[in-house]
Amino acid sequence: MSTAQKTLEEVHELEGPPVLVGRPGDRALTESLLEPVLGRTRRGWLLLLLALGGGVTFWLISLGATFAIGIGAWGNNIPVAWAYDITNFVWWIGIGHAGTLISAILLLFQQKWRTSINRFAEAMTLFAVAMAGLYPIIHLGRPWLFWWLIPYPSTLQVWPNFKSALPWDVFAISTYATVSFLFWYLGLIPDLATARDAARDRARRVVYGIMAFGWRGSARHWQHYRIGYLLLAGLSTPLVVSVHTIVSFDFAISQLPGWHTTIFPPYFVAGAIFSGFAMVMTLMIPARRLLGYRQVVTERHLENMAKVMLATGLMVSYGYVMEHFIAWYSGNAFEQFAFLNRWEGRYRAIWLAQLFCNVVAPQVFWFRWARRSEVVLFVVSILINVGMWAERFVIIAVSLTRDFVPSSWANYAPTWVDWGLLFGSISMFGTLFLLFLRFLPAIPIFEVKELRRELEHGGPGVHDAGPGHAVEEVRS
Amino acid sequence: MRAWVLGEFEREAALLAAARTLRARRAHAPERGSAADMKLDLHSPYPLHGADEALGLRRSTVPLVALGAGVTGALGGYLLQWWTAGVDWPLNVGNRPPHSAPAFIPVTFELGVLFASLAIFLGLLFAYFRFPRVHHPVFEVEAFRSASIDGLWLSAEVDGAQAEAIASDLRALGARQVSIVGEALR
Amino acid sequence: MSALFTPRANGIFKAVLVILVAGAGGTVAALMGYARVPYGTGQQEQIQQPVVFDHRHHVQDDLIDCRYCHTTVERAPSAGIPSTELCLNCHSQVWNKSPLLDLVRASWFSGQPIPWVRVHRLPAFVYFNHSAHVNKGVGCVECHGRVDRMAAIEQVAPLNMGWCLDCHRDPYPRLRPLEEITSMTWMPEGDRAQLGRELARKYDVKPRTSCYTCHR
Amino acid sequence: MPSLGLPIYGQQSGLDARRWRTLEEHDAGAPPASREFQPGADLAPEGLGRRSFLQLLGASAALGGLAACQVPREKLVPYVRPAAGVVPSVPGAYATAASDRGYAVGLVVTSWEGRPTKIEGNRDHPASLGGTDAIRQALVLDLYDPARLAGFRHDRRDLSWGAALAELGALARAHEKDQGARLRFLVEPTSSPTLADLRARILRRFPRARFDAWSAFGEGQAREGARVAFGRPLDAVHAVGAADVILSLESDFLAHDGDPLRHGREFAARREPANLNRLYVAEAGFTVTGGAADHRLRMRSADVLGFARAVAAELAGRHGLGALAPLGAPAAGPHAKAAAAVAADLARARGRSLVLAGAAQPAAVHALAAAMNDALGNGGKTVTYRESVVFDGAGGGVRSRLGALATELRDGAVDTLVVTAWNPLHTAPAELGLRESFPEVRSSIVLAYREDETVRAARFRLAQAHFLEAWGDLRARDGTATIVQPLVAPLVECTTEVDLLAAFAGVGQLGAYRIVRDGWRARAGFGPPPPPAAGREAAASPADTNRGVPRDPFELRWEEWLSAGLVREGAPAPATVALDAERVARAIAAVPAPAAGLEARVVPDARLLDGRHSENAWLREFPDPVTKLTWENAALLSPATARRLGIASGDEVELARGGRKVVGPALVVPGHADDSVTLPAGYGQRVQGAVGRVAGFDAYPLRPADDPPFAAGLEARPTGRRVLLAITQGHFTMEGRAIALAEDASRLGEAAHRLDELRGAQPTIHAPADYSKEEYRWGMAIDLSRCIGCGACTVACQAENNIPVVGKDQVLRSREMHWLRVDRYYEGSPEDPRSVSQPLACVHCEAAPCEYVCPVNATVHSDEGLNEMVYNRCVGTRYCSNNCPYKVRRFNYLDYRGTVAPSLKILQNPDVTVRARGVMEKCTYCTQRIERARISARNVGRKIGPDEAVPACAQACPAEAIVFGNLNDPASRVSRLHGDARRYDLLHELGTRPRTAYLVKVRNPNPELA
Repeated sequence: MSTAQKTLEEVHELEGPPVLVGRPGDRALTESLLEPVLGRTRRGWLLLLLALGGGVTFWLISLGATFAIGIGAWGNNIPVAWAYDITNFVWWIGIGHAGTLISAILLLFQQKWRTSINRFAEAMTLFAVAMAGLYPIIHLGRPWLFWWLIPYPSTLQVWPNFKSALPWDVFAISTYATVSFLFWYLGLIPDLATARDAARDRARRVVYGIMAFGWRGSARHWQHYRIGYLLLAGLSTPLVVSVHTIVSFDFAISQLPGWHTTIFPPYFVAGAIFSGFAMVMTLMIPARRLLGYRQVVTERHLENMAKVMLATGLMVSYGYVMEHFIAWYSGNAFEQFAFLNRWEGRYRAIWLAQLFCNVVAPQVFWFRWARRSEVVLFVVSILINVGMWAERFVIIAVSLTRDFVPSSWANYAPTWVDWGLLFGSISMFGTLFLLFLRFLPAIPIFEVKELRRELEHGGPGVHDAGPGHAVEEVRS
Repeated sequence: MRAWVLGEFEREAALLAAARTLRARRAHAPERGSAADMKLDLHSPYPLHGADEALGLRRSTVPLVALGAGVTGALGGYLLQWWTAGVDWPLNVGNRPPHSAPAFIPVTFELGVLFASLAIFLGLLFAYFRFPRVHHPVFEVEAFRSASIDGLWLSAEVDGAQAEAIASDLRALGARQVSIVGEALR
Repeated sequence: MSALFTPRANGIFKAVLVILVAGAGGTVAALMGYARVPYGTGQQEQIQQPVVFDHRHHVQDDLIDCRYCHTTVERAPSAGIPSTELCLNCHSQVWNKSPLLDLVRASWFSGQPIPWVRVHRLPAFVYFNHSAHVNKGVGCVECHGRVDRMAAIEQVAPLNMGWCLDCHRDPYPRLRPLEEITSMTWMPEGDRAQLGRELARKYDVKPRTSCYTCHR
Repeated sequence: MPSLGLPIYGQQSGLDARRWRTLEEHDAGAPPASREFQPGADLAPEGLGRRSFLQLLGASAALGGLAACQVPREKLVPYVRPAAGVVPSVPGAYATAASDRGYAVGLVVTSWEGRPTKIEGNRDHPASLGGTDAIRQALVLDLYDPARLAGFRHDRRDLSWGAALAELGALARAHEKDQGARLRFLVEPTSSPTLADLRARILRRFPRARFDAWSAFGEGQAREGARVAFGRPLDAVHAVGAADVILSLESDFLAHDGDPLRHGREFAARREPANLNRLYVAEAGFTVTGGAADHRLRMRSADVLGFARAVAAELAGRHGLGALAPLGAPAAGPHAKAAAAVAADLARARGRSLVLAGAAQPAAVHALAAAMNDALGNGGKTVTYRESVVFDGAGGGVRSRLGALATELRDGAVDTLVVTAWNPLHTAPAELGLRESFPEVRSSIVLAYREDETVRAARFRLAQAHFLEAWGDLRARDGTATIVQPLVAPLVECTTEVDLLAAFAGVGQLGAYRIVRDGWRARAGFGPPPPPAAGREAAASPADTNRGVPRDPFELRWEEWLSAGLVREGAPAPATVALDAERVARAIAAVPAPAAGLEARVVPDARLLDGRHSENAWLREFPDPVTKLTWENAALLSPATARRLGIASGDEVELARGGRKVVGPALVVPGHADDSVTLPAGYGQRVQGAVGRVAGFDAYPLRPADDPPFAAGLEARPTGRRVLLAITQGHFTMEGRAIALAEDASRLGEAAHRLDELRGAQPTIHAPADYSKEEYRWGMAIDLSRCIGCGACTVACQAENNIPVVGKDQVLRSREMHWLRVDRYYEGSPEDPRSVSQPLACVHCEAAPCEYVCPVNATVHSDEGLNEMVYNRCVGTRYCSNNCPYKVRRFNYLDYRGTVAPSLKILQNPDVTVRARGVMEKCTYCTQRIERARISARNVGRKIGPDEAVPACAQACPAEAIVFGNLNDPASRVSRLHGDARRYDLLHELGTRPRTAYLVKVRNPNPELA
């Protein structure tokens, strides 16, 4: 026993904490993971829901104002025709990238530690994309005509313009939303079946039964299921990259100084992952505490995610540097002015905030203690969320305030509706997430069971294994 | 009339072994009744390694479906853009050529992915799994609820006459509990 | 011990799925259809005019040329709705006691115009010019149909953008000699498209499909 | 309205207005009958009407923008009797004239079935030459103003015109016994021959009555100056085009003084490198003329005389113009060097030079200018003098105009005061005490267009007819007359000055039409008019006048006059003059030496003049040509002075002088003279409508009791409060970018090489589309050298294209909708900069960045290369605006159509779609005019002629700086300009290949002052 403890500590030293603490039996595991879903409603959950309800109301009022009054209810103007609307859109879409990334790419790379957090991240993706998907519609001057962006045989005999990046967006966003949903739901099916069978009251059983489509864990199904799931992951991986690339085209293909930048696609994708992981962290840390997922979402997960944030943060910083370098190197006066304007212009504060949040803050993750401290992780992840929003605002709105012809320069100031749509969408996002936590298994139960099997497979589990073994297991 | 024989096993190894044995018997010992049309299946809360081989399943065709759908989507996507922008009404848009391939890449790609994904999901649920199938004889057995929690089950769909024989086989192979669901019961 | 769902549940579930999908697709299809059928384009709308004016009688029996009443069709965007005075050019002599024409006479004496109901209705952002078409060989009948057979004027063409474009892209089968412009019955012998090409050359017909041709 | 019961030549449809007016009452919602013929004008998804006054007040009255979706079956309402000469859906054009400080500006007004919608200049009229200014363009809006006065009231009793006429008649008779000793008239200065006749008649009937003329910023000083110099009040007519060297002594002759439109045209013609003139401007405030100057010498208004004398002294001393010796005084101060250079320049150009004095300057300056012109031998060459055709009362300064009347009023010596001058209670100096004495007058009769302070105080108020509703006549400075003919029957019960004076002349029942017509019959030497009955008969039935030859031979002439808008008969010949240097010297000596300290200059506002246009929303939102300030006025001062006083732009300041205080925002204007504060008048009236109330402060209290309207002794201190000023241009320097280029004539040579980088073909992936095969390749050229930056084009565009007014609030959010803006850039030190004005609308790029980003193909290219914006396809992503490097696109952020009075709905140009909420819009090169020209040309199988398709901006431009035409026609002016050595493309490096080319502004500075 003592040796076991010792080895365990050694393992910690060498490899960091395990991806799964202890070896609970399948039934125990199922019960603990389904407790939030099948158990009683928690008071904290209710209070939180009520609190967010207020935000959602604000959101609905702002939406109402936007439709009734028109885009004029916002602070947008000429030249700043895009501001909070598109900023929020890009921000949410970016956040929406972590889910698929964690599920798909990490799955392809056989990263065991992804297992317990992927559903979580996917749900977040779905809700983020839902929030994002709203803006391309409501930002229209005549939103009731949004379907003109869809190619369908109309009596006007006019078609959308596929040379514009916006129809690309339409396809990218809708595809991304669809695929993310399919991926998420496919993963849910076996767990829905579990919920169906584990639930005590008939009502729950029926509902989950219907949602499970009659899954019965048949080996013949598992065979296709696994291959299909893997394929979806394989498809999502280029998809997730393409989506933010296309979003970045909205700006890259224009010729506005500050938008017209070839580095945008990789830089936007990195930024997306950056903000996405930050948001997962922001949601994971409290959830882990409240819902007792500590066992399956271990320090190992937090630490790895911190590493990813550090890496992507550095990529984003590199993007900032390159933007400036190219602006200088191009010798183009307009470009140069656009970037000087970030340092000296009216919106300097936002630019500096962006630098602090996205470049400086993540650097603490060089230190292990920071990577393992829930507090530090939580604070920094919040900072990154803010920073990434600022980045999009600086790129989109600030670039627009100062373009080619000085006579048309003008500044931008948001209205209460702008704020309502920002904070409101955050509340709505939170609400959806709370409902998800309450009614669907947030941790993929069957995958955890599989993981446990795999950990045991090469011999008995970590606890009663020699260090050598343990090292392998945990590394796998 | 058909019947389903269900047996729950303690350990994966036993389960897989049982499956192999039954298949082997079906192959070599026809004298034990016409079990040729026996349809074996395993039920577990998570995919079992070696189940495919134990049941002798052929390689899955899902990838082909995905590929087909993906290519269709991509092709369709490009044709749509080429025809609408280049043929049906070629407009002078900012002096760009009506049919400008580079601009058509994103939509082409997205549609490819979309079609492939839909094909996989819908294919799995409705073609491969034949869902929705919220009712299935195996659900008749209350104990079978464990199949999605921690139970390891073997189900054999056989002619009613064979049911008892298979059941005893399963017990012999170490099944913890065995039950028979006959069509009559449904 | 009984299962959660009865065997019938499978069937019901399938049925529901089918209905949902078909319903969604059907709605879209229906809407797109509606925009194309005469009912949707308002072609079958029956319109009550304040005065019972019968084009059949005036065109067929009296052989009055369209341009006698629609005076500005050759020189203005609008074909022109006849003034009360114009009606009375004849009806001060004929039918000058007919109760059918009470409103016309009333209008003349009171100075209150006759409020006819518009039948051919284009959106505000569409600028159709009669003279531009009539002077280039597009006959009345091409868009307004056999007015000489209409008791009450009805809309015979869908009047949607696609319909306009079809002709602007291929006007030839719809061109006619200027002297036949108001004829309801003119039919050339031989290939009309061929004749159309010659007329197009003769009248220098250059239909454009640039947006500003109709939208300003 | 007797006068209007009679027909107008070719205008019967106008008279039919009565018919559709009743229709309006009958069914206010429905558009007027004749509009129904307009496919473009009926109620439809894009809806109709705009400019909700709620919105003008900033309230977002756009809720329910989602409404207008259902198309009702609307009615087709034909005429009962066809209006001869009117083809429904085809606009007619009619000649008339508007008054500018009493003089005629010849106009041609577009009318749709009797609805005037657009005002343009009359090419043949000497004071217009086809051009117009922003104010003239905006006058048509007043016509439909739902807030205008209607009807006649006497002590709160509403009267019919008949009753009013009777009461006026009785009142007049009552004055006969004392020969009108207690009868006074206060009128606008006017050149109307008819009104002159009526005045004469009235004075014959009431020998002891008196007419005074008043407008706050008249030309009294100029005529007084002429009186000093030549012995009688003459009008100086300046041939700006004939002058090689021009010295303006604070004369804003390109925007306000003299015949600005004619000056502009002539001046512009001399700004082409071939035959450049040189302009020196000595002024305090930065004016349009100052912006066009080669040398702008900023000095307080009070110091202008000193400078002029310095120049005179130089001319006398160095250049042998001895005659000026007694008038000159040696140069002092900073401008000595300039004075010498100017003098040398003037002397070199004897007979080809010109000195002008500003209307605000005292008579002495005008006299001195006259003397200098005389000495330089400019008389008869660049300046001629004419007997003034304007009735100006006593003339001269405020005191000589109003002093007598004010005293009489104070002493209660006036029983009846007839006021047709605009709002004297607001504009007259408070020292005269009109505000106190006027209400005491037993019967005060005021003829006014809108409710104002004077109207409020009057016992008897008469609603005035808009000039597009009224019969009258006016003369131009050179004596050419124009008959003012109405285009539409009055929209409300109202009358005219002619009818009013006629009532006192005892011929009220005749009506303006008869009076004007008979007056001209007499002047043209025709026999006495036929008996009224016959005359009525002849005219009353449209048929007669239009079918066959009119019976009355005078008819022919009369019709000629009306259709041409010109009456050449009876124009006085130039006067021969002899200068009286003595009197000039005495006048100069009489002018007190300029006092030290901060100077207050109360000036007519560029948009509202003395305030009479205060309720005109187009003018309110029209950016001031210099400051680009909209909706309100501000105290304008130089950066140095602002620094000294611790004031920044937008600071609210309290300005005090002679015990009077006003509070308003300050605005720092580069190039303004130091120690001088310019205060545009006309704002902040005590009685205002919805538009006027929006913003602005009254500057009149700071105006000195007598002319000149400037004086030292102003105190300014910031109150600490801030005012948000709605300025349409945020940044006035070019940041070293090649945007609006200006070059000295001497350096034009090397500039050409640099220009080659700003024009011509560029490497591009996609071969440029080939338009050479097209019949037309529309293009525009804007010559910055000609452009004076007056902004007439902006308002012309607004009127032509149904561009909404959005209100101060929206302008503050930089959401103004003007398709065509005139940018202004400063070069050099902020203290004394030079400026360039650049009209900028959509330049119709051949490789348009806006197009490829539109997701729904709502903006694409036409076969002729126009960058088309299709409102009805636009979903409003605003991506096009983001990607437009020129930022010339405008977005309907709110439902700017609003819900407006029917009267305003019928102002819309039926040929242009009224844009809905959420739709992008921009300059279309006035495609509606192109298409109209195309169709009328093709209907008769010919090509569009050179001047057939002219956009509103090019048509209005007094300087002909904007030229539009077919680039595929090598002979067209625009083709030649595109090939000009000064041509360059804006933001050429972006490879957008704009169809609008710019021509570099040429400056001609004096090397001696370099």
